[in-house]
This record gives sequence, C-alpha cells and structure tokens, in this order.
Amino acid sequence: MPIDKRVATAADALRDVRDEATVFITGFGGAGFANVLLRALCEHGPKDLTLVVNSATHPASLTHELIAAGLVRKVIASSGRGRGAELSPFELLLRDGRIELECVPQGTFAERIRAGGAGIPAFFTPVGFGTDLARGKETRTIAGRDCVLEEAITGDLALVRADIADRYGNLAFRHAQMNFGPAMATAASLTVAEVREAHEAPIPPERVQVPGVFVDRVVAVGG
Amino acid sequence: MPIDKRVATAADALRDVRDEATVFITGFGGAGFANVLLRALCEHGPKDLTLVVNSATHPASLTHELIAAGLVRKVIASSGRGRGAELSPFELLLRDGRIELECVPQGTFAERIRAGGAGIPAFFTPVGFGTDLARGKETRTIAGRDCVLEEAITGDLALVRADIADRYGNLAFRHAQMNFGPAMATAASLTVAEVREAHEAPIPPERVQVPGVFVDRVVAVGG
Amino acid sequence: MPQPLNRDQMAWRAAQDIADGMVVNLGIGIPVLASDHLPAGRDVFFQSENGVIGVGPAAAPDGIEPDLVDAGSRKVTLRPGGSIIDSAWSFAMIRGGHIDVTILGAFEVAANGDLANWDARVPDKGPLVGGAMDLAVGAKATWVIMEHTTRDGRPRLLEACTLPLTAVRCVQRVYTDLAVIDVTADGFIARELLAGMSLEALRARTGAAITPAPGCRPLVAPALGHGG
Amino acid sequence: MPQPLNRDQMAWRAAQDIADGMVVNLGIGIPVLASDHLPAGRDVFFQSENGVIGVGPAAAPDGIEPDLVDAGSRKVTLRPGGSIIDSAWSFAMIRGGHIDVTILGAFEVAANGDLANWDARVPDKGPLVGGAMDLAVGAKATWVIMEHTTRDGRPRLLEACTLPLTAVRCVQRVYTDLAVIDVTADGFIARELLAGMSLEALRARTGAAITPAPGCRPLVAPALGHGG
Repeated sequence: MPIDKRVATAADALRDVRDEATVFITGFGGAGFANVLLRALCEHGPKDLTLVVNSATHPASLTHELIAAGLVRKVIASSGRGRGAELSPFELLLRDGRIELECVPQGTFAERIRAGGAGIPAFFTPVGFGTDLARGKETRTIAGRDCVLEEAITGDLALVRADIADRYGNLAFRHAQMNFGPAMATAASLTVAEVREAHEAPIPPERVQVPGVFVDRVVAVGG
Repeated sequence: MPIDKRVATAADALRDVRDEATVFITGFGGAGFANVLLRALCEHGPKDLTLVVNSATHPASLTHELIAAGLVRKVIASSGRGRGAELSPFELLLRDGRIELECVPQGTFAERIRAGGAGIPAFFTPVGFGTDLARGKETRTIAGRDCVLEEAITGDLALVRADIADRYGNLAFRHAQMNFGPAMATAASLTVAEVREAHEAPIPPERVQVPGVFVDRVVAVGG
Repeated sequence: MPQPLNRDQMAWRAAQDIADGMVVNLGIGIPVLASDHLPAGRDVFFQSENGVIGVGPAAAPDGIEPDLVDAGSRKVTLRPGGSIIDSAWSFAMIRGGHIDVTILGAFEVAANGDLANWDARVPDKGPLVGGAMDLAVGAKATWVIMEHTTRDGRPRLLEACTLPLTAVRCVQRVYTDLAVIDVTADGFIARELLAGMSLEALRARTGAAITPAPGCRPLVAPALGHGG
Repeated sequence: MPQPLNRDQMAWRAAQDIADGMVVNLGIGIPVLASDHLPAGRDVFFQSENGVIGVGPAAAPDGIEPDLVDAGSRKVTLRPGGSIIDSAWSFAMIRGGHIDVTILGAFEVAANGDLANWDARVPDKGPLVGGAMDLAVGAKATWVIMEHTTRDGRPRLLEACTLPLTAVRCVQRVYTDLAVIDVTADGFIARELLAGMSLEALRARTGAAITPAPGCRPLVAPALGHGG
C-alpha cells in the first residue's frame, strides 16, 4: 500500500495523544512554532503533560495556552521567564508549586534531544560545569575539561512546524523555522508536522531537511 | 578584507601539514574520496600520521598510497580488510606490527568524530557492548541499556571531497558524496575541501550542507 | 533430504515478512537480494548506512550516477521520496531505533540471540566491522539470513557463539536454507521447516535445542536464482 | 569625572577588536549593537544560536521575511555566503569551539574569569538561561560588555561573583563604560581607561584588584547613539 502520511486535520493527527505524554514543541526566536497543533492539542485536552520546549513563555508560541489550561505538569526548557515585570501565567504556577520546571542550557537542551533520537543515552559536556544547573550531576574531567554528565531526552510526541511536506513525510523548512525541528522529530515515538503545504509529489532529495523516516503524520495548515 | 578561502592548488592547501598529524579522510561506498588531496599529501610527505578514515583499504581511495608510502603510524577505521584472499599492503604492515589499527563500529566512528566537532568529550552508546571492540572500556547501564563509554576524536586536518564550494568555504555535496564530510569538517583544526568547482558567487543558503565556518581552504579540482 | 533453499530463495522468504511502510536496512551479501523479492505493491524504504534513504533498484548501465552508491559500493538509484543524509545522522537513525528491521548475514547465532557476523578469524586478514554492530543494536528488529550449517557441515545455530560477537541478544529471527526460526526467551523456535525435511534432520544440523512452533509450517519458495 | 561611554559607544569599542574573518556571536542587549559599529571593510560572520550563520542587518520594514529571525526574535537578513542550520548543529558549532568570539552582557565578572549573566535573582521571575552557558564555555574567546557598576553604584567586577554563575573561568576581556579590561592569570588588567579618569577613580568602582597594563591607553569613543 502506498505510503501517505498526510492527514486531514490537526485533530485527526493528535487523536491518540494520552495523558502524561512527553511532548516536544518546536520554535525559537519567533520562527517555527507549531501553533495549529498546539491549539488542537489544547482542545484534545490530555492531562499531566511534560513539555519539552525551548521557552515556556515565548509570546508567539501557544505553549502558554496549554500551560494556562492546566494541562501541564512539568516543562523542560531553557527559558521560563515571562517578558515584563508582571509574572506570566507560567511564572505564577511555578511560584505556587503547581508546575515543575527543569531549566537546561539551550545547547544542552538541543543535544539531549538529539541524543534521544540518536540512541545515545548520555554524554559528557563542559557546559554547565560549576553552575547551579549542574547541581547533583555527575562530573568528570576528560581531556583536561571539567564536564557534566547529561542524559538523553526522549518523548511520546513531537509537534513540528515546517514549510513543505510530501506524502512520505519528508520536511523542508523556511529559513530559521528549522531550529529544533530535526532533533525533536527524531526523539519522539510519534512525530506530527504542521506545514504550509503538503504535496503529493516528493520534495526533491536535496531540499529534504528531515527525512520522512522520522515523521509519522503531516497536516497542511497554510499560513 | 573580503573572505576568500579558495587556494590555487592542493599543494598550497596542504603546505603546512606536519609530521604526526591526525588526518580525517572522507569517503565511503565509492563516493566522496578526497583523492586529489590525498595524492598531494603523499607528495608533501609528512611522517607518522594517524589517519581517521572509514576504510584503510577501500580500493577507490588513495588512502592506501599514504599507507604504502610508509607515512602512517596508526589508522582509526571501521574496516582494515583488503578484498580478495591475498593480504593488502595495509594488512601486511598490520601483520608485521608496523602499523596500528583501532577498529571502531562505523556508527561509533561517525559519532566520535561528530562529538569531536561538537565539543562533547565522551558519550555512552549501547553499540559494541559485550564485544571485543569494547574490551577495556568503561561500561554502564543507563535506562536499562548496557552501554560503553566512547571518547570524541579530534584532529589536525580534514580532507573532504565535495561537489561545489564558494569563496566563503560553504560546501554542497553530490548524492552520497556527503557521508563523513560534515562531521569530519567540524572535528579538525584545519579543514581542506577538494571540490569539482569553487565559485565566486555564494552557494544558495538552502543548498549549503557544510557552512564555511567549518572550512578553511577549498581547492577546485574538477572531475 | 530435499533441496535446501538457494540464496535468492532465502532472500525471497525474508522479503515476504517485510511489512508495508517499513524502513529496512539490508546487509551486504544475501540480505541485499531481498529488495528484488518484495511482494508486489509493498511500499518500503531501504536505508543504506552511508546515508541513502530510499535506495532504489541498481542503476542501469546508461544511468549510472557515480556518487549515488550504497554502503556496498553498488551504483544505485533513489526511489521517489528518497533523500540523503550524512553518516553521523544516518547512524543516529540506525542507533536511535528508526530502522524497523535490519537483515544481516551471519556466521553464527546463539539461542539467546547473540550474533557473530563480523570476524571469522581468518589469519592475518584485517578486521572489518563496518556498520554491523550499530545495526544489530539499533534496529527495532534484527533478522539474519544465513546457511544453516558451514560448508563443512557444522551448525551455525549454537548454544553460544564461538566467534567474536557483533552484539548480544539482538537477533529475533533467522532465515536459513532449511528453516525459519524465531529466537525467543525459550531459545530457537522453528516456525517453518523445509518442505519434506524431518524435525530430526533439522535438529541434527542445529547446535542448540530447537522446538517446532505450534502450527509449524512447511518452508516452500518459488523457483528463483541459479537454483531455480 | 568624565562622561562614561554610552551603550553604543561600549559596543563600538568592542567591535573595533573583532578581526577580519572572525565568526562572532553577539548576545542580546548591548552586544548585538556591535554589528552596527564594525570598522569599514571588515568581513565577519555573525552567528546566531538559532542556527543563522551570517546574520545581516535588520530587515527593512518592506523586506521582512517572518521566518528569518535571530535568537533575539529580531527580523533579520542573511549576508552573502550565509546559511542556516538546525539548533543541534548550531550548538555543536558553539560548543565545539568554532565561534571565534562571543560577546555577552553580564551582571558580574570575577577576577578569575567567572561569569554571572543569567540569574539576577529577581523574586518569582522564571529562570532564563538560553544559550549563555553554551556560548561562554564553547566560544574560543568570551568578551563581556557591561556597565562598570550597578545602577546603585556597586561594582560588577569582583573577587568572586555573588550571583549564580554562567560558567567558570571563561571571560577574557570586559568592555565597560569606564575601561577595557583583560582578565588574566594575574587578575584584572586595565588596557584602556576612560579619557580623563584617574586610576584611583576606577579602583574605587572595581570590586577586586585592578592593575594598569604597561602602556595603558585612554579609552575614547566617537559620538554615537543617544549619548552622542
């Protein structure tokens, strides 16, 4: 049967997401937010989610809707700070102990996700050594560098924003939309991409930035 | 001063390679061998080299010329077996203890090089656990998987074959020519690429497969 | 003793178990022949560890693209929807569990799933491990195609491997010229047995306990290859 | 007391030390202003940790490409020869020592090079570490631009940081509104001192020993920004 990973709606694509899922969400610097999928996930309403997302508070990402809706138990992120002096909904929940935050240096965050998808259970990195974010972590000096042991992150679902998909699930991004997309697509059991256009015809090989091997479902959302 | 990484000849590109250098060489499966650079390196004649190359014996790679010329002290590779029943020059040297071989599973080989370029001094991997190639290595069970600790490989020089370069050192490959090129380009202090064509005009961003940040010199060699 | 399967027939038999939509890596030798014997209409992506995702048929003599090769240095084509990634990412794909099945050649398989397929201890020949260890550990399933016994009649299915291991406890299924065997917590289970061959004859050629599955079926293959 | 440098002047001063051909990452705040003040003809690649290699000038209002942004969410352009990589590779570039210099903002720098720039301990505000730790550890050189003292006059150059660290022993140079300071094995060395300011005045505003370099020069900047 010919492979075709296109599904009609974001709701279809997320129909089997369960409570307590660990969910990767792409987007950084204002590009690549999977907001159509985030809205659909909100409506689907799974509880006690763990989000793996660069920022818990970026105003352009609908991540904050999931959080404000009380669906999130824990966030793994490099940022949990709201803009402005007032506390954001996330910060209020954090202050009240109603949500957990694991704050991770952004490169370690990316590398832990990449490791999760690459079958590398743990790695040593010099980043974070001697800081509060390495507290309690195993350390070792390797080739003269003081390092911290970091573990891979894997998850149940990745929500990825890309520009074009094809029926095989291949993805191509537009500019800085790429950011965490390739790594997150590899680290989740189920990877769903929202794209501007999903084509019947294959993306030319030299334009494929995430092979369809890593992508399970694609939804065309325009925009 | 405008950046321009193009140099006239392979000899120019390799003029400062020294004895005892650790040299990465791309190529796998018959594609991506940096043979013009290998020939030039042979003629330059540095001694006691360590080669990091997928195969010490692939007939289509001039790696064997460096080895036969007696310039190589050690090879790190996933293959050191010659084709056919007769022993290859490399195997004769290996049998006689005149060259050293570190045999590495190909994925661990690629990952150690990638780690070298990525500032990851060491990582745990399940590959090789319980085999002769893991003998003497530290092991650990992580998330239920038995793993081996592997260290990054860095080096002095990478010889990379690509299809197109531009003045900024950006590289684009043709098909499976890519193989170890991106990883090796990141792991060496000095990265030299031989390409079919080196253009004044920039490679379009979406076609760049190795950013010029990782490439120091490019030589157009045709072919 | 009936005629054992030839190489193409073994590859054919394994190919029948490749399901629609699978991502499959085929080892050099007999396994790579499986791509010629997929059931019609089955849509599969063959991954080659040099980074070719969607290896198509071998290139026609007048259509050879010198840089489009697989890990076995064959000049190949790319199927629709195919793409190419670098070696580090290719092995991330392999090690990270994104390959549904790898089909490998082997020297020996043990009843606990241990695999020996990279070092036959030929004196003075250099070692060649390639991507075998990565594939055996990383793929979701590892299947083996090999002759049931060595050329001089010694069994390759053993209590414990005698040759250097490729990986521990990794093989789920073995296709031989005599049988299709699952490797389970209870050891070797024969799911199919060469049509006309007795269980005793199989046991005589197997170096460990082997049990017929309930409903063990006859292994039959169409006429194929030079043995057809 | 002469007029201290303003933000643009501090950024200008740091920009003068960016050499031809360098790969440079600029932090949010004052550092990112340095790209506007490079000496004419200097060919530099600005890397942004979201994977943009070769960040060009900010996009003109009629030329905005919504998905071409830098790590600070600014709509930018791509310079000739620029390209875009994913976050994992971008931080591999950073951590792997492929960035010649990162210029970061900071709260505090210690005489041993320790840097504190991510957590000012504002009550109840969520933490934001971003890529600061990766940049401080990974770049070949880490420079800091910051005001010499806090708003209420306390020194930011200290014997030991009081705020949570970003990285240990990573800062090589600090550009303040009063001085250009190298961080050496012998502690803080002032290479340039605000024109007209006395060494005593600098010492009074510095929380650790600070020594003038042999040939310490006056720090002067052209009229720039709102302070110009």
